[in-house]
Amino acid sequence: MATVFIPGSMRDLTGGQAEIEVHGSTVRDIVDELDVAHPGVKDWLVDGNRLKPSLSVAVDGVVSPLGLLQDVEGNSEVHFVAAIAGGC
Amino acid sequence: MQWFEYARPESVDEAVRLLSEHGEKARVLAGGTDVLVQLRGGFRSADWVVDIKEIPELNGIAWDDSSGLTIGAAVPCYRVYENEDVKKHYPGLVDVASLIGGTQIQGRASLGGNLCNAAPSADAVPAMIALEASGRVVGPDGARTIAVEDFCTAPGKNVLKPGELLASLHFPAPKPHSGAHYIRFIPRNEMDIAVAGAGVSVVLDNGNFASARVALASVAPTPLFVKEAGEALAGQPVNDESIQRAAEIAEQAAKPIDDMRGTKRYRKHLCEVLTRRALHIAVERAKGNN
Amino acid sequence: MSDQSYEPSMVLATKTFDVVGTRPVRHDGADKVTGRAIYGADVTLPGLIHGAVLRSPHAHARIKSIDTSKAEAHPQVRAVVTSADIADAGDKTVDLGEGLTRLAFIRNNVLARAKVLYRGHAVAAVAAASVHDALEALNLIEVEYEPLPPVLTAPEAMKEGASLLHDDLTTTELGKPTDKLSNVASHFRHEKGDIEKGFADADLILEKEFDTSTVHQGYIEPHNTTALWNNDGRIQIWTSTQGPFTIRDTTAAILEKPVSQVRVTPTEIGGGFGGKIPVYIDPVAALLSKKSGHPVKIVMSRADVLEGTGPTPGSHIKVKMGVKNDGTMVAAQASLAYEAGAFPGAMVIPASMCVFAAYDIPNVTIDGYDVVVNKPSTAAYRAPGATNAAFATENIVSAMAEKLGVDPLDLRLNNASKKGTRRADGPKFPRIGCVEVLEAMKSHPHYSAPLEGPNRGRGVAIGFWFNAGLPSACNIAVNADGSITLVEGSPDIGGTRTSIAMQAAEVLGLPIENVSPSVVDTDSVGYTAVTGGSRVTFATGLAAIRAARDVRDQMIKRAARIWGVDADTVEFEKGVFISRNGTENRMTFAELAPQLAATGGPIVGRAGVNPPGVGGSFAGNIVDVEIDPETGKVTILRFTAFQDAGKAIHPSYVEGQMQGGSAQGIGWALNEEYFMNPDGKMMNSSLLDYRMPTSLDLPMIDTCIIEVANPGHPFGARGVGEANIIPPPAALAHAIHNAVDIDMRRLPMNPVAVMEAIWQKNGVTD
Amino acid sequence: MPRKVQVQTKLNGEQVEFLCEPRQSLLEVLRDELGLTGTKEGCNDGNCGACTVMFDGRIVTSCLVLAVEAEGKEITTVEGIAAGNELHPIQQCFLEGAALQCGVCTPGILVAAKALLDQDSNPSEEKIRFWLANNLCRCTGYDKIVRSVQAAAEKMQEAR
Repeated sequence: MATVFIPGSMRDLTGGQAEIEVHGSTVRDIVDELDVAHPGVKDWLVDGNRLKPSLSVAVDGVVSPLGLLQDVEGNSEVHFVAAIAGGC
Repeated sequence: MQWFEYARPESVDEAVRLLSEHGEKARVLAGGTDVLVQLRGGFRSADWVVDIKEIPELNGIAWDDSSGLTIGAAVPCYRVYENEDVKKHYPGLVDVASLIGGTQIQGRASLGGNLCNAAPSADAVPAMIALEASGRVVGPDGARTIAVEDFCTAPGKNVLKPGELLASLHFPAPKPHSGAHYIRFIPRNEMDIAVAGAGVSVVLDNGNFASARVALASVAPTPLFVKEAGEALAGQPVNDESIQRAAEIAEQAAKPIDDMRGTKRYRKHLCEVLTRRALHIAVERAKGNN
Repeated sequence: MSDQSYEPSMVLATKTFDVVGTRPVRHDGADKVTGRAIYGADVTLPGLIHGAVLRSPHAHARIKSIDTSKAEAHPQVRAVVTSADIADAGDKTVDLGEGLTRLAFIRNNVLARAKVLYRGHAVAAVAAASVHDALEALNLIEVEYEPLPPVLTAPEAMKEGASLLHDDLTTTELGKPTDKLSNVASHFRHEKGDIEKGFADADLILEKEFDTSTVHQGYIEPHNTTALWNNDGRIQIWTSTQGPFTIRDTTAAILEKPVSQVRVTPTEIGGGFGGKIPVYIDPVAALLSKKSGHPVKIVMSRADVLEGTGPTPGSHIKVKMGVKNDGTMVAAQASLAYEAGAFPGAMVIPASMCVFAAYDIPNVTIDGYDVVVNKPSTAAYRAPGATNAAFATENIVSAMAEKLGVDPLDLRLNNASKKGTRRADGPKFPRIGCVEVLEAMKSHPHYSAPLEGPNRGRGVAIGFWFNAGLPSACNIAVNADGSITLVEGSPDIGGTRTSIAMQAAEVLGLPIENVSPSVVDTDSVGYTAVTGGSRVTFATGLAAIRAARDVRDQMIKRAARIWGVDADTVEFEKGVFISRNGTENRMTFAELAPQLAATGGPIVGRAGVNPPGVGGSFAGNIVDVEIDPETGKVTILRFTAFQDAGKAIHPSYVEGQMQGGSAQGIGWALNEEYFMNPDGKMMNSSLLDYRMPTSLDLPMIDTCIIEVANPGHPFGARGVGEANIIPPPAALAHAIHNAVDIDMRRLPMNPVAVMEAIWQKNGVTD
Repeated sequence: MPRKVQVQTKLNGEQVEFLCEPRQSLLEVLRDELGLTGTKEGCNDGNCGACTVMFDGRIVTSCLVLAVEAEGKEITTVEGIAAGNELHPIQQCFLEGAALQCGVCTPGILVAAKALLDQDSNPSEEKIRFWLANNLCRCTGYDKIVRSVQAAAEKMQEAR
């Protein structure tokens, strides 16, 4: 099962849980799965058929440009983090 | 930039005629490093710009052992600090001519322009006051001579009447055992406006100050001649105490403002530091000058 | 000046290649030393007229009325535009590749609607036959304002009852929208471990507050644009920008055009550093062109640039850190309040990701506040947000080392983040070079060199920037003589045409002279995100590598066809195609190139990428200073910059980034600031009084490139554009502390500030 | 409206004649009337040096010179530094030394540096930094610029 790390600002949706084990082979599966156990999570993360543009998903530490389509391994760590671009 | 007409007179008389004719509507162009910025920024206006660089009398440097040095009002800084007579007799003038602006500005800006622009921060003015310089002003009613310390009347304002023109600057021949120096404080090492500046000159008489002059930049509405600081040195032995006293008098005389370049307190403090440092260097120069 | 007894520029290389790692002359070099290169302001078109922008004299005011009739009557005026000429964006949002933004914020910054929110805010624009006429006509526009009290700093703007900039801005509190009208656009938090327990375990706790001033990127070339609204409704724009596709998409959104109707040609660009990402004058010039029927050029004045474009946020930062006597950091807490300027979007999220990134600390809490104030809407500036944050963190880390009596680099090494360290914002670090950078600093001759004399001190600091990936595209065409043309979409600000071409040359085994790279317009290459985030050499470079591999694979098939062998048997080594099944066949790239037409037609390799595997970069400084205790002036005696480049594709330009970033960091540390009067007027909006370092203010800047390969890039490149600006203010503050025993917690540390700190230390009062 | 003025000057070795308004700066005329856009505008008040040109043997910021002042003068811009197709050593050394990044301050710095080398064949680092203090560069930190000027000085001495 993948481990999803819940951002502090989302924890009231998960009854305060910070880490949740979830089944799923893509980030989308995982979000759907989470939303069943903790309704509202999907609204919080997803906008239509994509992650909210203000969010990115990091799987095993690597921010994925694929968002919901990103594959997830059985033992993956999944983080939802703020999307930002640098400037130079 | 607003529209204006351009004239390039070749004689003082022609220049004076143009300036008299157009009065307040005419601006003199020497190096242009101040006036063009002011016209572009709308801080000053002009219907006529009178370029004085083609007037021979305003463009020469003349040195004479007895009468001293005369520098045309339009002579750019680089010609001042590259001039052999100036290097030999007026190191205090070399100091200031080589720190106004950067290399490019020094290729255009003149000591005369720096004086006429009458900025409180004008670096050349305290240096010239210390050297007892005077300006030769020509106008419709003839010529007159004005001590540099009396030239600036307010920020951006000077004693010139409509139609008048600063023709040249005159520096008396330096006395034996005399020395001068100008230093300023700026946050950068170049291309900056003085937060404060001190121009000094001293004349020594075996171990004592015979006389001295101190003037400050950026600490009053006009470059500030601190007569009493010089007077306090006259007759005193040359030592740290006498110099320190003069420096403190300069600090007391300063009436600075708070702005983006410094605070009142900091500027007054700098007057003491810079006057002291300038006096020490001037003394060294005087000792080497027989 | 720096001691030359050792190599001033070291490269601690870990792997060598044929082209990558060499120092060829850049392809655009000749144009740029002869004055032939065409920058935005150099563009000219038949019938070109000139635009100028009227800007607000107030920092905060309601616009009661705008009367443009007198300006329109001016004989030389061809068009006048105001906010009324642009559709109201309502609550429409746009995704410009940097997250979701409210279109109204961008649109109302381009031309103020109803309110002006900072001095310099664009209000109207004029196009006329000449620049002089346009400027003259601006004076004929009559605007009636109702001035409102300005708020100029984050703490001021966050106070209850502070004057509000926006009538409809409510705080997003910990991710949830609220209905509280406020200048705080958002408050977010990162948490890791148990902060209370962490501090309880600490033997030494230090807590301090810091303030940093608004500063500007200070590129030498002012913003400029030339726009033509053609009779078929298509818009063409030539401009100096870091992001031609961003300009295209934003302009299309503001002018309600399909993107296909807007073409943006990026000219050569005179510096950006993050400040040439946002849109300011392009839609305005386009509207002036539409109204006048002429192409219109607008070039900003220097004052426009300083007062009307996006500087980087000023900030108020609180940092508290706890460490055990054995030098183990156990807790860290930060509150970051960043000034967004007129519209939300202060760089506080990246700041929160960097503030403690260098250290492996079990218990961390970070609060971030995005606060609007009556200053120009801020933009990115080289590692945006991170420099302010590191100024705070590194001060405390060095102070801890001093109190614990340990070497400041040892304390950092003790707690350095490494692969697997969990960041406060969640993810674990992939392979990073924090430890290697610190070790290089410790073993560098500068660190052990004696530093004698009064009022002298040495300081150190490090900084982290995560860098960006984002989309890039590249096409490569093979020429019959064996050379290739490479087409990409990343404006070249520091030699990236060449660093990208080198990566393609490496893949195809070609000499760099055989690659001809061009940066093209938005119709001529696939979407490419901004030149920013230290991403070009990494991401566009990766696109070039993939496009080159595509060329290679296609050419392998051609070779196989010519030899009548199976393509699987053909290999490609250092520019030679080899088939070893039975008889050995060999053909060089140059021998195969002329045979393409006859073997199936020309070959074009292509790639579009949006790469993961971004490699964050650590940078560090060692700096020696001398302070004049009577004036507070700081003189830098020696400066050495360190950075993990992953792999330095073109070491000279990596050094250039490190030296340039260091110089900007030094300016930020010592003199640069937006000096605002109480009414919100910037008092130093010229390059005379906005004091960027001159050649006489800096020593040689020695460099040490560390190469900890980024696993996410075939050659290991990380991207080096940004991290280098982070450490200088903190390193200088540390050096100043060691020189005269004062604690500088405010930027800039200019002579007045240093003098006042010295007076305070000595108990000197007014 | 006042009349335009006719000006004759020697520009990059060739006699040229142009019409200008008295209010137009030399920078403006070089770029907009004569098409020599190599000279750049960075501040228009003499503080950045991007518009540096040689004016009667001295470097000046052309934004602070009126075009009408060019009457009878000799002007050299960055376009006049190379000898035909041969880059001047200072240009070659800037390329080899990676002394430019964005390149917008480069024309002014090349004109200024050439003027320095013409009067001092072996300037110290200090002198180079002082001479170039009116030329702001925001990309390089000046390190590679100063080194490239030193390299050009050597190259020119070898050539002698």
